[in-house]
Amino acid sequence: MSQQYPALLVIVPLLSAFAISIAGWVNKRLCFPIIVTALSVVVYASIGLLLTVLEKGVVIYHLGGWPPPVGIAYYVDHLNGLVLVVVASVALLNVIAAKKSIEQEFPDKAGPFYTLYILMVTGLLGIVVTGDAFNLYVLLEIAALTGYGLLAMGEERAPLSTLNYLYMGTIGACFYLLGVGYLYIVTGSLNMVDIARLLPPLYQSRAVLAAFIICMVGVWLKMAFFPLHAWLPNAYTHATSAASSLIAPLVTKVMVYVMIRLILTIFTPEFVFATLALKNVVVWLAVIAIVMGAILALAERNLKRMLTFIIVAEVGYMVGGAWLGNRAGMTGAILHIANDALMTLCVFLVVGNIVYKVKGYAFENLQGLFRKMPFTMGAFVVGAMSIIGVPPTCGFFSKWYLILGALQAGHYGFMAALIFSSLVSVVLFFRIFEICYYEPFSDHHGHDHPPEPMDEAPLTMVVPLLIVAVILILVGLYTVDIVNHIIKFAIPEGLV
Amino acid sequence: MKIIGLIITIVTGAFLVYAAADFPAWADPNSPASTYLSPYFIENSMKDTSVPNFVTSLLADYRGFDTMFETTVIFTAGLVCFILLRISGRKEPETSHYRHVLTGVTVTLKEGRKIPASEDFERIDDLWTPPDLIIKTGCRLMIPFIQLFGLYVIAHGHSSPGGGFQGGVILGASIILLAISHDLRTALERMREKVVAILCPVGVAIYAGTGTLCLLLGVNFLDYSALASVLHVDPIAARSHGIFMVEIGVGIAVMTTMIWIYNNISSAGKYNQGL
Amino acid sequence: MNMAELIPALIAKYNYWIYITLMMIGLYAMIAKNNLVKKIVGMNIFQTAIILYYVSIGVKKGATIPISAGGHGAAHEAVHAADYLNPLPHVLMLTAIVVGVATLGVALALCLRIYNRYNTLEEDEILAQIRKK
Amino acid sequence: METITSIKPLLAVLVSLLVTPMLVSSRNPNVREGWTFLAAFIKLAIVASMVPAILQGTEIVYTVAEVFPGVAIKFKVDAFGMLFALVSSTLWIVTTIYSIGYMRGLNEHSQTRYFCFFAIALSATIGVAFSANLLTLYLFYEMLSFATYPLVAHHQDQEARSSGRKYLLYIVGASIGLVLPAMMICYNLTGTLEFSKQGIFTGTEPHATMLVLLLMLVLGFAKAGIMPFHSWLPAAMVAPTPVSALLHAVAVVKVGAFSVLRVLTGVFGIDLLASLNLGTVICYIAAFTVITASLIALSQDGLKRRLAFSTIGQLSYIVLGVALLSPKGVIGGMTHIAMHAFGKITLFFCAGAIFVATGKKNISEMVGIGRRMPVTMVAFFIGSLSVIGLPPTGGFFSKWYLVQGTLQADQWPMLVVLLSSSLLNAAYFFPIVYKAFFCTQEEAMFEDRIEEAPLWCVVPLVITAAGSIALFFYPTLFLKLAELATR
Repeated sequence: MSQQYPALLVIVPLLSAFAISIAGWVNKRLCFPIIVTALSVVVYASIGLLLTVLEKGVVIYHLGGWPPPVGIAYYVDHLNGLVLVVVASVALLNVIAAKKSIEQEFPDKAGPFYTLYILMVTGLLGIVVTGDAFNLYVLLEIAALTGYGLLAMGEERAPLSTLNYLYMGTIGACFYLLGVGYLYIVTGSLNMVDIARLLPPLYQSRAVLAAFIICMVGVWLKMAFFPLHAWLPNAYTHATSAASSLIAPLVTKVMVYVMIRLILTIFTPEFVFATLALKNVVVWLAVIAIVMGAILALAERNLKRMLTFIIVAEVGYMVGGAWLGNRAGMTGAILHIANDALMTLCVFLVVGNIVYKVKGYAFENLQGLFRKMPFTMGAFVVGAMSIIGVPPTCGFFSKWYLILGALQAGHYGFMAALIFSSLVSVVLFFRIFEICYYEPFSDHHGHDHPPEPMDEAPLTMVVPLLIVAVILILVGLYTVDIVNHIIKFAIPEGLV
Repeated sequence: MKIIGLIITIVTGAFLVYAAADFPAWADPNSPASTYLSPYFIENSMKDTSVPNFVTSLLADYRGFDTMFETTVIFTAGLVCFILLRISGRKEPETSHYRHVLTGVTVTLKEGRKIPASEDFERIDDLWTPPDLIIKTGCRLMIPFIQLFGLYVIAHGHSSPGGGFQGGVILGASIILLAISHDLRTALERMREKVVAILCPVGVAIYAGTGTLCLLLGVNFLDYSALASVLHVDPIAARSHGIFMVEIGVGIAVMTTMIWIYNNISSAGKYNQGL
Repeated sequence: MNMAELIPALIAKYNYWIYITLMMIGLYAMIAKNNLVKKIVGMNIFQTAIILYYVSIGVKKGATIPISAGGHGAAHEAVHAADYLNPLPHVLMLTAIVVGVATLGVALALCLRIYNRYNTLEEDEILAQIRKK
Repeated sequence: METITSIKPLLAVLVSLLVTPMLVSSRNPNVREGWTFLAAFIKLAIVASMVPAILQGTEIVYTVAEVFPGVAIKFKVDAFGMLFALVSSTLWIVTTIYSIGYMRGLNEHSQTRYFCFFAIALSATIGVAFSANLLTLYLFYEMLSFATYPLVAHHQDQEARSSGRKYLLYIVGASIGLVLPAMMICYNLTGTLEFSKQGIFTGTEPHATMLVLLLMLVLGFAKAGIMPFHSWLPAAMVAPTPVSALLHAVAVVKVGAFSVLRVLTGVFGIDLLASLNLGTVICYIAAFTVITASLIALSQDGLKRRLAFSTIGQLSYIVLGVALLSPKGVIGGMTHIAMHAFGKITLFFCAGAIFVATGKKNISEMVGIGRRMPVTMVAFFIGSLSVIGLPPTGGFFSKWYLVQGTLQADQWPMLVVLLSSSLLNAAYFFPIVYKAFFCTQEEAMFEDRIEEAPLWCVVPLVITAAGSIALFFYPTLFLKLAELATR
């Protein structure tokens, strides 16, 4: 069975999606067990796959038995092995945590919701696992369409913001498709490794340059890289908590993965960093992204929206790290994919719990939450520390590698931007802690505190959250292993 | 906004034109695209899958995996339209109108009373317009032939343009035509919402299931040659049959999705008489 | 280069000029139009342009549609690649078309939702309504 | 020197961390305080149990996890760390007694939170004391910053919150803005962050780089209150007095000074600093701080604020002593951590006791208070003696060594600074004591009867006062540790 893991990763959730959508019409109570089992299988398969990769090296799976480039092949190396595990486990933890709020927010449409949910996971897993440039586009669209569906089911403004997301997302996907078309017209192939083999003689061709830039712009649109980020905050803010806590951690990170895959596998680092003169331009764009994201987040008076701007800044981290063009920076970017997915999940689950109990996420809704929901807020503190970058939470360690990369590349602007955004996040989060802790406060020594009774979210929501919080610290402590055993091999030797 | 749009458009366009300089000329037989992979498909399609229509073999076998997700995209779209628009658990309006078909007398019932379903009465809404007899009859005549042709297109996809998508769309169009020429309720009587909503995933599941069957038979996903042992034919014919099976699945999925999307959008999820 | 070479060069690649023009029309509509449905129309033009581009890749001089002339009986006789169009772009574009349809459906559904809520599809009016609250 | 691996350092750090759940869960205050005491005593016991080994010149090492190639979260107990750990874990017990008296005396709100973060802060302090490399030190330093924030802002009113913000802004801002990049640069240059006597640098790095790094690291540990990063300290005096006492006279500020000393001795190394002649730079910054702080202290009327500025000055003594780069000076700086701790905590306890008993905060309102609270004021007198550095108190020894250090390094200006600032210290302490006891009847603001603060408050300050005197007669332990650290 183990050689079928790559197929299982996508097939199991796909088939279970159909099962769920049928069960939604027959017997609603079946939906949740099915989705949980399916996702558990996926987690199991992804971990198994990663172990196989660590043990035997790259795993290649020929779909339909056709060897590439004739057929479509799955291509799993250390890079996407890691991302697969992250995606799968985030999806599983989140669906367990989101059960209550899904039932609360749309009791009658739970079945379709779960179907979209797991289809989205299928799409994301497919994007990560595939080795075929066009297949990636199809799965991109699956992830996008399900995402529109999930996001649009939110507040009354959700459809409008989702429609804007749809416009931008479609342009992005189409740009990617066009880029693939350019590659196809010059190479005649669609398989990533095969294209990489055919490209070197064509590095000077305008068409290849155009293909690269168009693909990049498309992917940047999808990952909300700063000038192209306009769709993200509204779309994520107005979505239901169950949807946003799936999409916010995963979609942008998977897009960053696609970008790194484009840089490392299809257009090799030699081309991207040596032939093109874009390196510094993009890193400076990332600097702007980080700074603007931080500043815009400062302007928000609403927790969820503030977090979305933090995501914009974090995207800047990863793009910048990947484009520094040295090993440390790339390591930081890849590590940050995993870490950022986890910490974003953590804080968005917290928002979910708060919305479930308090029915709101504006700052004034947060008063006295430390007494009301101690466990949720405890996890929130861990997540915040991770975003600020305080050891031993994992956020610190990816930031470490990013800064190291900036130093080695001699790019002090990027380093300064990272430091700056950490400082800003300190302000952001302690502003919130003050509200949650000290308000409603009274002016003489706060003696007459109305002691709110503890009113914590249900166990199924709190336990996964605490698990995530613990993972944040464990990942931090085991960073060196992740780097030495996985990421080291994910980056080609050529990149020093 | 217009200015910005203009600038962006011009810049992008100029960039694309600049890039196009290195492209092969139109219809150049020696372009890499035409010389690298496509010869393999053209020359081996018959040998590998015994399907004369290279597009079909490529679509459903060489790149069958893409096509499976393509079908999933369709299903997703239907599902999203449903989940966004369908107004569920909505109670009937206070007054409901019924029209006596023969005399054309309209009866209006209060307090949500109903007339037991009968041939003589048809339920109508406020925005009801008298249907055109010619159109009704004409469509009634055409629909069976349209559906028959749809089935033909699906079945004959192997050796002529066509296949699951095209046939499925035609089949869906026939039902939609019914809904347009009469009204949505009539169409829904022929094809209930639940049937649509269940057939749609079933269609895709047929596709994925075929692939999984191969996987269970010990080869890679979607490697139809494994079906040989089940169908008792040689592997090449087995591929051809496998392609046919998935085409059927595609047909069902596409047809139902078309209907599903139309039902939800045309009635804004109310499932009343529609357009 | 002078006119004598430029003109044939332009003509030889007219398919690219067409797709670029169409694509830019679509892009402009998506950016500059105020009406949500018009934006969707622009989006479709945009996608169609790409489809045209792909299909134009598949064309070959002196080749016919990619269906074996002999039909089922012709399994034995050799097939010459030069005689048939490149089938791959057609397959890819079948996918792209389907994706386009799906996106269109979702976009229209969203528009319906928006219209039911705000009774207009003009973006600025909607934003004005939102700001009022 | 040989090293032994033992988990004791980790336990010493964790014990007060692990007790927090008990504190949160215990409903009855007495049970809660019981847990605190238990943790405090266990901690002291673990720390003390390591003393003999250290005195034999061995080092105790424990590695938790390697997080980067060449850098691990690692504990190393050496003489200097032990000195600091011993002081803070001893004073924690005393302060706990005092806190109970103080908090209950004023029936403060949310005491559970107070004791929890107090415990966390203590583990962070011990963690800093025992950390074996810059990363671990940074980790616990940040932990301490965040753990003390709720204590500083304890009163939750507008003033407390604003000074809490100021506290975070200075401390965290400096550490993330200066220490983190400096640490990264060190790692990028040398590939390691381990503390070692001869420092981590090869000495081949450009002089300018070293100077910048030195300044970033020394100023970055803003808890040391070196100017211009000092003004959080007076602001943080809004905290309840026990907090000021332990955290702002002992734990927090000393952690800052300790970190700076670690940087000077462990990261750069005395010899390198001497060869690059960077010590004098720090000397002058510290000297400036000493004089300025003392002058400002003179003008303060709020007792705690005056103490705060005195603390700023005294901290710079510690830095100054080490920056002299002469053996005696280093010993003086290190022992001053201990001596000043005992002296200054006594003073803070007295301030708190006065506040509990009379509600007075300003010096101008304390004329004749000696008759009302003789014990407290005598203790205050002893404490001030120790801070000024006069026998018969422990403060004398550290001052003595500092002076000898200046001579050894023949830094005459520094000698002048030390002596003049001692005079200033006397100038801002003795008037308080004098006014407290010797004033005419009509000046006296308190009617003539003895009324001390509650026993829980008085006992600790007596203990610490006695401690500072005891340190005059038995200073050997701390001196020996300091000598070991400098050897």
